[in-house]
Amino acid sequence: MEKVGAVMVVGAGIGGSQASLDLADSGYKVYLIESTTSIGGVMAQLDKTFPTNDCAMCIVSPKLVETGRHQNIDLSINCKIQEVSGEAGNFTVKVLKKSLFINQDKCTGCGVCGKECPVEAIDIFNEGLAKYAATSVRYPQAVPLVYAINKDYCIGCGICAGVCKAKAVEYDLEDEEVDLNVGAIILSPGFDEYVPPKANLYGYGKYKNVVTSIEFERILSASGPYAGRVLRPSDGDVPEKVAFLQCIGSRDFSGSGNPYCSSVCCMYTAKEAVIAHEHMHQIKPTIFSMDVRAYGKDFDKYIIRAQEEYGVQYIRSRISSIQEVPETNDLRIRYETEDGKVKEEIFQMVVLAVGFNPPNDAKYLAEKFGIELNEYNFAKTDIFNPVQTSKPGIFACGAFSSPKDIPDTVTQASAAAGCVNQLLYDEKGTLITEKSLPPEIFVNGQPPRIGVFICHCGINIGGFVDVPEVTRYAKTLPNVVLSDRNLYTCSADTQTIIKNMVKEYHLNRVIVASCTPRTHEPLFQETIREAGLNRYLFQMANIRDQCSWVHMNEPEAATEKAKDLVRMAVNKARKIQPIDRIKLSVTPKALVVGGGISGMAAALNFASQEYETYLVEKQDKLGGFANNIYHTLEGGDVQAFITDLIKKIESHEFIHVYKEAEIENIDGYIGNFKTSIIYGKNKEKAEFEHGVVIVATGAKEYQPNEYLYGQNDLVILQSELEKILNTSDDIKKKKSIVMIQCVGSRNDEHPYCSKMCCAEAIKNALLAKEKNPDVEITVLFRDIRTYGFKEKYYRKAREAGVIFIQYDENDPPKINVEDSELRVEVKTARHDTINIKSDWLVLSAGIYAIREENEDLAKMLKVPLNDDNFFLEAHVKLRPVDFATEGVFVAGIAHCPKTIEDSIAQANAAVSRACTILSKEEIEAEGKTAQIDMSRCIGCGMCIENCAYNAIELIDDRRFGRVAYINQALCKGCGACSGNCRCAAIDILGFTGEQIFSMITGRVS
Amino acid sequence: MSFEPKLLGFLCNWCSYAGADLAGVSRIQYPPNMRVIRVMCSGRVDPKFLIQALELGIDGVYVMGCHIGDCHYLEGNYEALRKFDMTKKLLSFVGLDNRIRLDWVSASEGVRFGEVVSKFVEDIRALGPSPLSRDNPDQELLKKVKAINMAAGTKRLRALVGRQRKITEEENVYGEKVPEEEFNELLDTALKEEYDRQRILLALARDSKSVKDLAVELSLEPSLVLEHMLTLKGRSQVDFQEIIGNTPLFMRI
Amino acid sequence: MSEEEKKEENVRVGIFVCHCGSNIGGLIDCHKLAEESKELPFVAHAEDNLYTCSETGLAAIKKAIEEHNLNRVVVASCTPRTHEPLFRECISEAGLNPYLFNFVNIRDQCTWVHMKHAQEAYDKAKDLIKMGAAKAVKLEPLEMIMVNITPAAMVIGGGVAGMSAALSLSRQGFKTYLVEKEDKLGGRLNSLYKLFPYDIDASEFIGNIISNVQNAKNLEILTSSQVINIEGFVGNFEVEVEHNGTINTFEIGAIIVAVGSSILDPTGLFGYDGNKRITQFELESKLKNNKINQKDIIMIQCVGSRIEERPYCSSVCCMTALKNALNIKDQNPEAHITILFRDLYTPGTEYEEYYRKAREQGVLFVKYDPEKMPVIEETQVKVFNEYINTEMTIPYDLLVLSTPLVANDDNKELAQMLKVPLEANKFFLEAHVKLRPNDFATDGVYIGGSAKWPVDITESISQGYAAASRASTILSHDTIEVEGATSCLPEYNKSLCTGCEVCVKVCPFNAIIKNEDDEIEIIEALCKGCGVCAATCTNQALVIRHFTDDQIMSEIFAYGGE
Amino acid sequence: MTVKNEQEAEKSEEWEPKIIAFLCNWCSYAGADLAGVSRIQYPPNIRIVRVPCSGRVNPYFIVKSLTDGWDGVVVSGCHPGDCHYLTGNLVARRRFAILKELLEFFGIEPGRVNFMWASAAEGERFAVLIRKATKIVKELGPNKKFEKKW
Repeated sequence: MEKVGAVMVVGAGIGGSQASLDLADSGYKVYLIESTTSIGGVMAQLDKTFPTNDCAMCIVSPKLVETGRHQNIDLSINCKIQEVSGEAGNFTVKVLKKSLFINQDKCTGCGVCGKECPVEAIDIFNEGLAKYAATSVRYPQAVPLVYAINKDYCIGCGICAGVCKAKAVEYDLEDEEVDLNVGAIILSPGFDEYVPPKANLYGYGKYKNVVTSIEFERILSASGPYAGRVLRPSDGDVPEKVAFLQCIGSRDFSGSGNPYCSSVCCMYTAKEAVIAHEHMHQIKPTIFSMDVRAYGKDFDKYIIRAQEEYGVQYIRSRISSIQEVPETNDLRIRYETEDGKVKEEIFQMVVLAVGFNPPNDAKYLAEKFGIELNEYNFAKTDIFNPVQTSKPGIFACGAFSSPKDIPDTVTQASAAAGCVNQLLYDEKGTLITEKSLPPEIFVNGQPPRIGVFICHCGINIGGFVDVPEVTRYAKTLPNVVLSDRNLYTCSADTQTIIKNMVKEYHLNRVIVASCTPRTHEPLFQETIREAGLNRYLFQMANIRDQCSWVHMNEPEAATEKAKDLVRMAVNKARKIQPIDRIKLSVTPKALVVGGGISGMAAALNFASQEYETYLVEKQDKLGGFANNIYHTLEGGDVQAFITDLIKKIESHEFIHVYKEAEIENIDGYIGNFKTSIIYGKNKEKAEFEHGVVIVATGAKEYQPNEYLYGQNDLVILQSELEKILNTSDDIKKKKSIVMIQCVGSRNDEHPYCSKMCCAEAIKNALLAKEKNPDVEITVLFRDIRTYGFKEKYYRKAREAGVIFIQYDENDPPKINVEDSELRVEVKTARHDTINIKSDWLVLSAGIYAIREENEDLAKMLKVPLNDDNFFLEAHVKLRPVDFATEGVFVAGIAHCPKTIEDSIAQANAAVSRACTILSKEEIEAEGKTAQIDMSRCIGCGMCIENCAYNAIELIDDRRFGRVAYINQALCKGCGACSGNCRCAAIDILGFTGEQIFSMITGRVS
Repeated sequence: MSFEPKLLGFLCNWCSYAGADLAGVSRIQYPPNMRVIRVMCSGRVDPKFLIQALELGIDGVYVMGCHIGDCHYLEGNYEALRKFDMTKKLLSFVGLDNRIRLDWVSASEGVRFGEVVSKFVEDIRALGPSPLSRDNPDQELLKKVKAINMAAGTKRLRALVGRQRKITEEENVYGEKVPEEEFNELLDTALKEEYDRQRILLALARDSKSVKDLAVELSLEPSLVLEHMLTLKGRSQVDFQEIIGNTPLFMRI
Repeated sequence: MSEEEKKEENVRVGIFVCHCGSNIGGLIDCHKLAEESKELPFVAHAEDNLYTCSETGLAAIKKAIEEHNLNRVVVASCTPRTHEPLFRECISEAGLNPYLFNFVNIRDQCTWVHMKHAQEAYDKAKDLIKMGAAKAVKLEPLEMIMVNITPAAMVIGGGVAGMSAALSLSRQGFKTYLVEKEDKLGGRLNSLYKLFPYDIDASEFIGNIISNVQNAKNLEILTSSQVINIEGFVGNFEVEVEHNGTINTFEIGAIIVAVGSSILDPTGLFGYDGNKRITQFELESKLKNNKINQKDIIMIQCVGSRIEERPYCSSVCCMTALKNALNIKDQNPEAHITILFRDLYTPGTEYEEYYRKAREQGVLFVKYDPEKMPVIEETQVKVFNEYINTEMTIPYDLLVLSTPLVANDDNKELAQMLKVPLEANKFFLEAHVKLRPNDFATDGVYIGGSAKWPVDITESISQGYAAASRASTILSHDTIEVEGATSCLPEYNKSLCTGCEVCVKVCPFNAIIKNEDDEIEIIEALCKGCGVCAATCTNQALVIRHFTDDQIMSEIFAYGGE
Repeated sequence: MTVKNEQEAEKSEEWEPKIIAFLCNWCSYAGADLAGVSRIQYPPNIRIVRVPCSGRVNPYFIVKSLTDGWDGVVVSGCHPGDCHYLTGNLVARRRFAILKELLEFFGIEPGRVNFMWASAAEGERFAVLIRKATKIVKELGPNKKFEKKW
């Protein structure tokens, strides 16, 4: 069967969007299919994200806009999958595009229809906290910004069609069925949150002030119904004491909930508590939790900050009841404290941290796509490749395969894209078309001839701003040769008008005064480019979002403002010049640093796409730390897996393996790196050029000096125990084993959680019990962090008789040696002291990154490390495998502690990100970059300090001596360098000082 | 002296006004309590006319039009019926719904005109003076009626009642007929909501108040007040002002 | 509203209270009324007259207008329904716009009906004058609207109704276009055999009419032609007609719809096969072409009519069955004919006579019960005879089904073009069942023949003439005057209008449209001024002239007190 | 505007300040858009100049605005930590802290120059901050320290 260079992505949340962007950037045609009417999924509903408290909308919306307008992405909303046939490489999917009753091509998203709709329906995006019209858009920044009629609520009164100036409402618009031919499919339908049943002990649905966490998220949101004020639904008061209850519908083996851990609730609850307090300082949050599972990068630090800086109180308890106090609508919570006392406390509001369910249509999707689900109805995935479903050619990413947070979702999305690359690499670029454009008209040196197009936007602008007056005014401004107005400047026919006008009036600058450049600038830039003008000879004046809409009651002042804005745009337009985007050639080869599992997975992926790959390993043997691991908790045979992997790597024609190697130097930048290494026993030298770098250097197991490790042979590490269990029968002679968790983790020196140790301990405990059912195993822990489906093994271990005792970090277990016997003394939560005789004391040692080892590489690559010496990615949430420095990516434990399958996913993700570069012969750099006037530069180096992208360095220039040099390939054009340049030597193309001054001054009377 | 009701009548030009004239020509005697405003069609009678009249303390308002099917303007009286029903529903919130009445009187029904007017006078007399009568209007009630008056002017209610007949009796834009009960349910909800919202706006006319204050003042569920407040905020009619202690105050814009 | 106030400052109202002999003055003190009226706001003059409608009274009004510089006039007397035109003309002669007049009815609705309550009647009259004066203050001058009439008519449908209408109009001298879908005129009649009740030969009859039409002056026949678009309004329609792929546009003053009806396809009913079991219509063709040889003939009435799906009586089938039965008997006296019926509809003496004749000739009538439908077998019909309460078995070799006339499939399209309504069975719906049987609510569009309802030839012809007569009432004028008190969207309210089109949909006269500039526009020629739109307008932007919200509110306030 | 008119304008209570606002493209500009989409009303005194990042705002832009006669200046960027360019707003924050002291030293009322953070989701906050800034500048009265250039 012939392979097809197109990919279908089902579900356009953050995962689906990321996968689509990766693939589209790598030269595949992408069909992005979304069931709701806008993309962005749950992330768009969030206020802030942990652990950085980033504003969710700020970081997600540029990504969504990019997804919405990418020329290789064909986005369809309001869709349903009907039928799937074919196999890996060539699938045919029948998709039902349900009618929106509003013509997507005509709708300008102005929202008048929603405003005039007499029907009020429940606002689902705001979780029912507010009301919405039957004609609506999910949220104001939605992509695509088109309204849809919800036929369930619509009474067919016809008012929306009447008020729509764009004539976009079409009640006879019918559902449409299309067959899409794709080579691979990525499923990213996300999750649905657990909804507490009506009669529940938490009073949800009964008491108004009991809300779910996702509802609370909307309450927190600045764009939510309460505009970011934290108010309780019963009476709109600010709740002083807010209780957060963890594990609602999670880790629930008896009730209506799910047995697994939903992985993210501990963190989002901490975030919600922190943000609530940040929004309203009078709020005092209390979190009732079982184990606090802050296992991710920088998560534990966040919990500590929540407690110390924001006064969030943690109580380790599952509450026993909630009662409403009728007069006040407050809530009385009864709970048992750790030391067994029953307490009662009054709260003004209660937030239920609800867990993740598989998506409601999981079974439907599984049936249609012919994939298997796991025991919890999430997508079943390969044990070592968490994005591979049971059917070849179909991949899953994000919460569809297991509950996970945003960075893990984004990583998996890229990983899925990486796997698609492996499958379809030779069909890359076959289904995308490049537009042919006329040559650019040469305008340098010619006097500006400006055309101004002013948009009525139906009544959105024209209703409040006197558009004819502004048009007349614009005509009087210097260099303006044409001033015209349109009902909708963005409509297709107006684009033709603009093109004709450019020709007729010989325009060489075009201004559109209408909505916001954030959504519409690319459209108009494309138009003038088609008319032969350079894209940058365009300016936009925002007279709608920032003028007519916000000054509806002052039409005269709004008109004045619109005139000013147009004038400022004209002033700037007179100063703008064409900008040529720099093109850089790309060396289609990759360097992978580190030959552990992550590095090998990445190298193999590159190589199978026929990219020449250099794999550099410090040791004399590939495999890294995985060489010490025998099985995963879930039972995967690690040894067999890596043996096979090593064999493939070493025999692959496109992979060059360098062992016992050390990197001497890395030079260059994205697409054009040059690396020299010394390798092998004989210290040979090698040098090669490559386009991208993947950092997969891993980390080390902590070598404890506490708990008598190294002093007493009976004290061993988990990895040592694992080896013993797997290679001998020594366990059969033992009566009692004690394990201590968090050795070298979550302390002052290493404040993070090493993530794997809990699973490791339980894995070994279960194996020990299997081999010797009589052995008594006691695990001393702080929190058991068997997140996700690993919870099952925690329960299994308890059922197998493993004893779990919590200890206090401030009062750790004591080890006494009596008669060469180990005795472990530990204080329980109820303040009893227990003494356990132990044949082996097994320490769960954490994972350490060593600064000395990582620092050199970080410096060579100009990438940062975090406080814990792990590599720091570009953005914690949305760019988890990228570095701020382009062309460099991170995978595996070098980034932070993670499991084998997560490491493999990240490796594939890194490859996918890298392929967006390698797949192109040349890449276009941003045009609006910083420029340096070397004659003015004094070489002070201030700019270098301020550049977040390491785009600036000092060079010795033949004429000017030591001056700053800006690498155009790396510069993003933020302008931080320019703002601080004491000698005004740096300017930003597109935002030059001259241009901005022209806007500040040049006011005419 | 017995109470003499002060009544107002809206008569359509073609049937009821002619009927009233016929009563005169035939010297039919009926009580002189009602003053007449001539309109071309009963469909012209805006709900606001009736509410405004009651707000001014008039004891009763009569709307008369041609019999169904006889309308000089074909369908005007069907529309009148819908608007009247809505007005009645709105007024039922304050128990004034029995002070308005709709009847069909043809040009030939002079006798009947006299009869129905007499009956109306009697009925209103039995009800007693309007609680809003000029001498001593019930201020609380007056506020509520003002809210009703404002509600009748909201575009949401006007849009619903304006389209009600066509989409329940003929077809909506999808060529479907919306069942009468379904529509009424929707309309009833809208009536109550808009009434409550206008009351909130009125209560905020002078100074800003909290949700709880408003709930007590208007005897509404605080959660409902909050919900309305959000809708009004969406319509740019109210806004948050400040938070006193833990209680946010809302103001009218 | 400072402009408004300024305007009001100059308002000078004159009030004239009529004694109407003793009709008013006999009960209440008109002089006192007039005197007290002087206290009302903006009233510059008030007087009482014995008969305001008399020459003296009218002269007094004119004089007062001049002397007191009045610009609003209120007459309190009888009823506007009879006397308003008179007073309007009067003030018009005195140089005032006729709409600056307001009438207060203190006789028919006051003194005459409260004869035993003089004081109360006085109070009522006083209130009414106060209200009338308050409205008068707010009155504004209006112009009557003149609409030019194109003296041409178009008749859609070249059947007997359409041809009758076209002939009638063209003979009156109006340019008339007759549009027929088929390639020849005549419609349904072309396939009939004889016509009841006088057994006239159908082709001869229709041939005469067609030749009259073809020879008529002023009459243009457009066969194989179809109306594809209609724009405009009374007196000024633009009709696009397609003929063999070319489109011609006609300027038309009035349109007559005479598109006729169709015959129900009875497939699936009573074993219809078009051969042994046929429709009356097919029988008619057979009769026309050759003799009917079959001996045992059964006719079944009400096939597909008077049922739940099609609840109406098609009104012509009984007569057709009788006619055809007699025709068969004529051709073949040996034939046994049985008519299975539910109720026989033979109104009028002539038709009833026809029924008697059929019975005399031996046609057998069997009444069946719709609950116990006749069962059709290969060669016989089993039917439960209600009268004798037994099941009968009747043999047949020809079964004839009396199927009803049904509305044409394309009626909906035409109705949308004309903006006229259809009734539940998709026939055209006239303006008023009793009083305006051949009008539509839309001015300038008329209806005749079975496009409205199944009718026979006689009725079709008279309806065709009727429609033509109604059309000529428009066409015979160069211009028509349309009521000035129409709805409007004043300039100052334009910003209020959201364009929701609720008014467009609520207007019974289709007088409100969204124009090319996407703005609400009232076609004043079509507006009757009922005011439903203003009472409906979601943003209270529409104003109904002469009955504005402001004017009515001022009346309410004048009565209720500010 | 002639001098006389100007004086009259100052005297009258109708005087409205003209404020120039430099908004970063990714957060504050988007926040201002959201205020628009949500129809949140604020005074029409500001004129917005879009810059890629608050870090782009050279202190000289602010000085130039004041010397050119704008009555007030607003600079708004992403919240610290949210910068699209990673650290641009932190650079800006440090820079403006110094600038503010410097302006005060020059005798310019501190209220004329307002630095603020508004995210893409904070349409309402944006409006509130603009209201506040407009009020402050309005109370300060016209910027008379510098000769008007127009």
